[in-house]
Amino acid sequence: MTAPLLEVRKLTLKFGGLTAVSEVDLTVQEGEVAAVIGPNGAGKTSLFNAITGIYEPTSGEVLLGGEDVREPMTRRHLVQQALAGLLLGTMALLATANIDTMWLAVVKNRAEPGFSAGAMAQEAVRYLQALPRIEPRVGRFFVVSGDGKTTLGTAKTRQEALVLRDALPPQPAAATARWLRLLALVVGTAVGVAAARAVWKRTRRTPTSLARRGVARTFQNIRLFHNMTVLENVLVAMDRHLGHTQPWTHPSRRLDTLLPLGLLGMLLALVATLRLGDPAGALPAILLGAFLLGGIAYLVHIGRRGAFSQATLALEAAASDKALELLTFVGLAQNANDLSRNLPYGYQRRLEIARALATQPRLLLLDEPAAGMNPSETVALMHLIRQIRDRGVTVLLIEHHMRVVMGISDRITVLVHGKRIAEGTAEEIRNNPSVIEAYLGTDGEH
Amino acid sequence: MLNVANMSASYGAIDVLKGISLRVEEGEIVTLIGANGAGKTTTLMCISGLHKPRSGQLTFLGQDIVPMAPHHIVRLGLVQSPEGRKVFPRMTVAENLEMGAYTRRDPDGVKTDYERVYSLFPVLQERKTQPAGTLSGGEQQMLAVGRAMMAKPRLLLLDEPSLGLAPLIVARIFEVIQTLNQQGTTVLLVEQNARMALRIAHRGYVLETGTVTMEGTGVELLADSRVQAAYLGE
Amino acid sequence: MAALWQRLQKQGGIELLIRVVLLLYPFFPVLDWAVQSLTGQGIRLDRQLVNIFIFGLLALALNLQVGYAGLLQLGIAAFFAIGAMTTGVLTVEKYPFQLGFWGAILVAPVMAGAAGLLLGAPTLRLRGDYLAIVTLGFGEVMRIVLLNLENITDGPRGLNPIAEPWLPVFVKDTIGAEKAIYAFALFALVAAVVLLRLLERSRLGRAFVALREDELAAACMGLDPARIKLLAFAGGAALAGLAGALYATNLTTTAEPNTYDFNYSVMVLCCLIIGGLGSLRGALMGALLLMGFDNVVSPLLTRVLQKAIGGDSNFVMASFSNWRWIIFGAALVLMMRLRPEGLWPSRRIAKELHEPPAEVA
Amino acid sequence: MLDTILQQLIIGLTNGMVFALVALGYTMVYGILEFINFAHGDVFMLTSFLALTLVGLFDLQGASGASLAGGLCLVILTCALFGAGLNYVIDRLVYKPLRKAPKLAPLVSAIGVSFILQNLGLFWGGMPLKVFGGGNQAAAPKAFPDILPAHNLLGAGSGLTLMPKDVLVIGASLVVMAALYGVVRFSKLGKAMRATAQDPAAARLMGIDVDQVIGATFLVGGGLAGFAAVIYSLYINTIHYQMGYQNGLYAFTAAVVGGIGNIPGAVLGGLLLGLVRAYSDQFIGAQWQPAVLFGILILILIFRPSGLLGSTAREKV
Repeated sequence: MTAPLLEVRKLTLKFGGLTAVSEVDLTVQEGEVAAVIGPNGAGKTSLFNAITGIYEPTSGEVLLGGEDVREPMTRRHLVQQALAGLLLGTMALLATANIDTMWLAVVKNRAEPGFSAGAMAQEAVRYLQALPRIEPRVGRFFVVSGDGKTTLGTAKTRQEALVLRDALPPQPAAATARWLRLLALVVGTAVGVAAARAVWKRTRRTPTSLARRGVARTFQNIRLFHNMTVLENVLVAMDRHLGHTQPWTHPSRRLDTLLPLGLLGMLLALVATLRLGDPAGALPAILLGAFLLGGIAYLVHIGRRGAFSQATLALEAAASDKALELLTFVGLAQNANDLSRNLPYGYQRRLEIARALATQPRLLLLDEPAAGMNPSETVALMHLIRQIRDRGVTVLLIEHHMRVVMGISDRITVLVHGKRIAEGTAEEIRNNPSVIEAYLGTDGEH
Repeated sequence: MLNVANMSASYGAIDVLKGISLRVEEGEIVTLIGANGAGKTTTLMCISGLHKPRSGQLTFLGQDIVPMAPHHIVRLGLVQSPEGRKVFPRMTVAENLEMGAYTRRDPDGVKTDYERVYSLFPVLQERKTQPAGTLSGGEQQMLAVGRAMMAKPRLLLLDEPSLGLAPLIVARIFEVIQTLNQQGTTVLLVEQNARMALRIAHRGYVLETGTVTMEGTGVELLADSRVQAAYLGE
Repeated sequence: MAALWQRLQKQGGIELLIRVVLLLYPFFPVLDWAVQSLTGQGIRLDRQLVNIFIFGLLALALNLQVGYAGLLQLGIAAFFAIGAMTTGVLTVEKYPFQLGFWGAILVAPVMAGAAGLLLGAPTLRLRGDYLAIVTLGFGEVMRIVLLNLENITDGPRGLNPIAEPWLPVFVKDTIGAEKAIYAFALFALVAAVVLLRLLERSRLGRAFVALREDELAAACMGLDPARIKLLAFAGGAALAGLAGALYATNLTTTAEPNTYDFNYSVMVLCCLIIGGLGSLRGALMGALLLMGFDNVVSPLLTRVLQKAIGGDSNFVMASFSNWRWIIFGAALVLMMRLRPEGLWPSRRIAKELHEPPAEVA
Repeated sequence: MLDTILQQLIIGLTNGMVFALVALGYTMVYGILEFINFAHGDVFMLTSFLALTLVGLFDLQGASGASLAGGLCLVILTCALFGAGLNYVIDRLVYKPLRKAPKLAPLVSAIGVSFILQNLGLFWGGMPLKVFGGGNQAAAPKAFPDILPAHNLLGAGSGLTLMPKDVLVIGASLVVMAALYGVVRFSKLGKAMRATAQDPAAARLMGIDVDQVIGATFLVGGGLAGFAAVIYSLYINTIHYQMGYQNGLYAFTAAVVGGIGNIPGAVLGGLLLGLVRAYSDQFIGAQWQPAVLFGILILILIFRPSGLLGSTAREKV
């Protein structure tokens, strides 16, 4: 048997001293509609937030298709962490070694005889090892001890200073400086790696990474992009599937504005040069004038037309078609160009569903989709959820509306006070005595 | 006592309340039930002055409270215990209760009210010096109700007191509400748990997408087939 | 008068005027050149204009970070300084690199962008106002570091002389280095405007809007907020680095590190706020307004003030340039109170700023 | 070596006290309004100019005994009141109308106010008063007279120096902080402040006039900044119209390191920063001071984003 699409194992969420979710297990099989029900504040939304990577669970696991949803440590992360360590280590080294005098001993020293990268590198290594160095100052070359504290001699030219330096006996005083630099390098590297690891740990499970693994959701208190149009809302969610193109490569077709302006530039430059009585300068002036005006005209042109490459335009067009298809699916096609904030409440809920579907999810989490809907809208919603399932998307929903839950769910989990108290089909749940007592109501009005 | 007439409210462009009317008489328990997003919490926010209605009248004891700041409204004796408890997590239980009595100027009365709260909720006395954030959900809800009681309310607004609580604790809270009512506090109760709420309420209103669709006594509403279908899980 | 103004505005007269002025820009050096050859006296307008172009470029860089990506950045001067310093180190005669103008122009943005990347990578995940303080601190650190690394940056003296723009000999002989920097700055500015406009309309632009509106929802849709913000941050830093390189070249020195202080950063922010956050023409107009104030209005008013006060011209309040921070400060306060979207806003951002904080309970 | 370490401890503690006092103003405002009051450092700066003016007016330089003590108390009192009043007025005029605006608006306004105050400091320093050197060099740093007796309390021969002003800074700061702690912990207003910071909406429902509480917070924060300004000026002996910005930056860093919104955190952060600053000046070099402090800020934010004593807040979804 294949692994279930979503498996939550012993998930616990604590905020401060309060336990919102306590050791909850939840399994959702591919292709079903599952529901989580329970009184308000039972931890349902917290559970959703943990599944979608918004909250980091206190303990427990979330598996998607049998795999832990946390990003594993890959080579890329290792390289990143190593780089961060190297960077901070180098910075610490340069700070303790005093990059300012290092520059004096390496770059300024080398400036006079001419630039040689190899020699500079050699000089830099010597400096970092705290060996005696040469510093050019006020017209003379000073030979300075490795820790920079004592002057060991001076010379008029660099060559003489070199001879002086190489004749020196070993300098034991520099040992401390060397050790200090090594220490700085090691500590810096360690802190850098630790910092990178800390950041990585915090970002192993993010809403982004979960969305990219095929988990999409809607929100209890609708969170649309209110100042974007309905279509744009959907397009944002499709972003990841648009493929990679450069947004500003130009089809380089229309040169209509470019030519006349380039010509105008040439003409003006020509007139100017002739008026000045220097015909010899005419050619460069013309060239420059043409370049300037033509170039600017070209830029203005692409800026005005929005010069995206054919490939990009095609992609955008395809995406728009796809988005419109989704909008038609949820019944909002006629509102595609309205601002989403101006949509009525029920439409906003449906737009949220369309937006979530646009990320091409395997699992769709709906947080109280029927909230605030009237009975006929609710019926339409149930129909829509069934259609979504038929498209091959597994649905997990939180809902209070019992008719919706009982009508469409293949499996229901009941959460009360952060704990799972029951799981089963609608029929089983309806007749489960503990569910009736804790949530549906105890007495016999029915 | 409290009269809400034709009140509308919105967040930005979204209309949440579309002209609701309701009233609460002295000594009653009135409940407001409805689905999530129907506008129940917004109604309470408007009454206690946290959100200003776009139109409509709000009078409490004959005074127009629409232009009043929340702290003035509290001084009139209209006190709300908010949804999700909202106790001050890093203050102790005793300090939380003290905050409830913030507007009061009668130290003796406050002292007797402490006694009253502690006798109703003995667990709060045990946890007096503990930060409220470390209490369990049920204890926090008791603290929230107790805190509201400290303000000596004439009308107590309770927003979802059963939210996220185990059934036994919910039963306890509802008991307390009834006790309070018998001791002379009028209560406006907003609830998801419609059955419990209607059972203790004298009258009830049903709110759907920003409008009052039904009203009647608790018993009437409990027996209504539409209410049963929509809110009682049948 | 007011009626005329209104009518002009309605018919897009202002727009037209702005466009005409913009179209004239490429001709200023030619004009100056012509006037000078004819009358023997230059009008020297181009020098001021180069500064405006560079400042405009800087404003666009900050706009990319603050306006598009919504990152409150208070240390743009640091990246500007990195650009200028890189240009200095890579071109002055006393160092062995001597890459010349074109080399520096290529390397400076890379260095500044890398600095942006390094600063942004660990900090962009922070809350917005923490980022403000981190960038502010970075600006301060950069200034002090540049002052202290005296062997490298020449401290308060600044590195100079910085190489003139290298041009083919025959072009150089004709138009001179000054005009070349004018041409290049103008070109860079137009190019930046065009690229940013394209960016606005591209997928990335859409992602920026989504991120500003609701970061969490955007993340749940698979956008990577950290990455997108980092892109904007590093891009803005690189653009600021380019502006810095041009600035140093135009000035022929890297200037005193104290030039690149917090006040400078805030001045750039000021011109975005006045012009309109997220709006390209707003940024440009803001730059024009501020530079105009500093270079034209301020000296003029100082003269008037001193005439009015008479005698003691040493008195602080007699020099109008001493009033500039009161004026900028008041401008920021008043703009936030009366017209938070700026004078020439982008339509979308104006709407975002006028929306009451969401959070429907 | 031990002497150096102990000496730096004294310097670090005194500096840290000043940071902590200013940081408290930042942290209290942030705790309630969640915005960085950029102008706070400049309230501090402007008050130090008032202190210098008053020292000149009362002719405290060279005074001793009772007249010095009395004069000093008067200066401190006036300055604390001035700082409090100024902060309060700024809040009412500038920030209050922006309470419901997007977060950027008060922040940018605060930067604007900061610049206005800085410019006012420039003008103030240009006033033709003797203490300002006649006012010819408005932008130059001003010498603040060393009015406290300058002798080593540990005896002239000791390797350590502990001056009366060190004792004054540490002692007075401790008294003020203890008083603040008492007020916030036990008074009705203090409790209202904490309640408002933890949950403004719930505080409103309790009948707390949140606007009044915010005003009181600005008053207290400004008073602390005013007090800190006198202490700082007496200790450092130089004031400058741009010092508010840098000290404000350090103080804010201290507040963030300690956990913003957290009052003991601000004190802890201030002391920590003061000590780090003192030791880094001694062992790394004063020119690297901002870089070191800034590096610490970034590291703390990476490893503990909510500061040393801060609690993690979660976004409600």
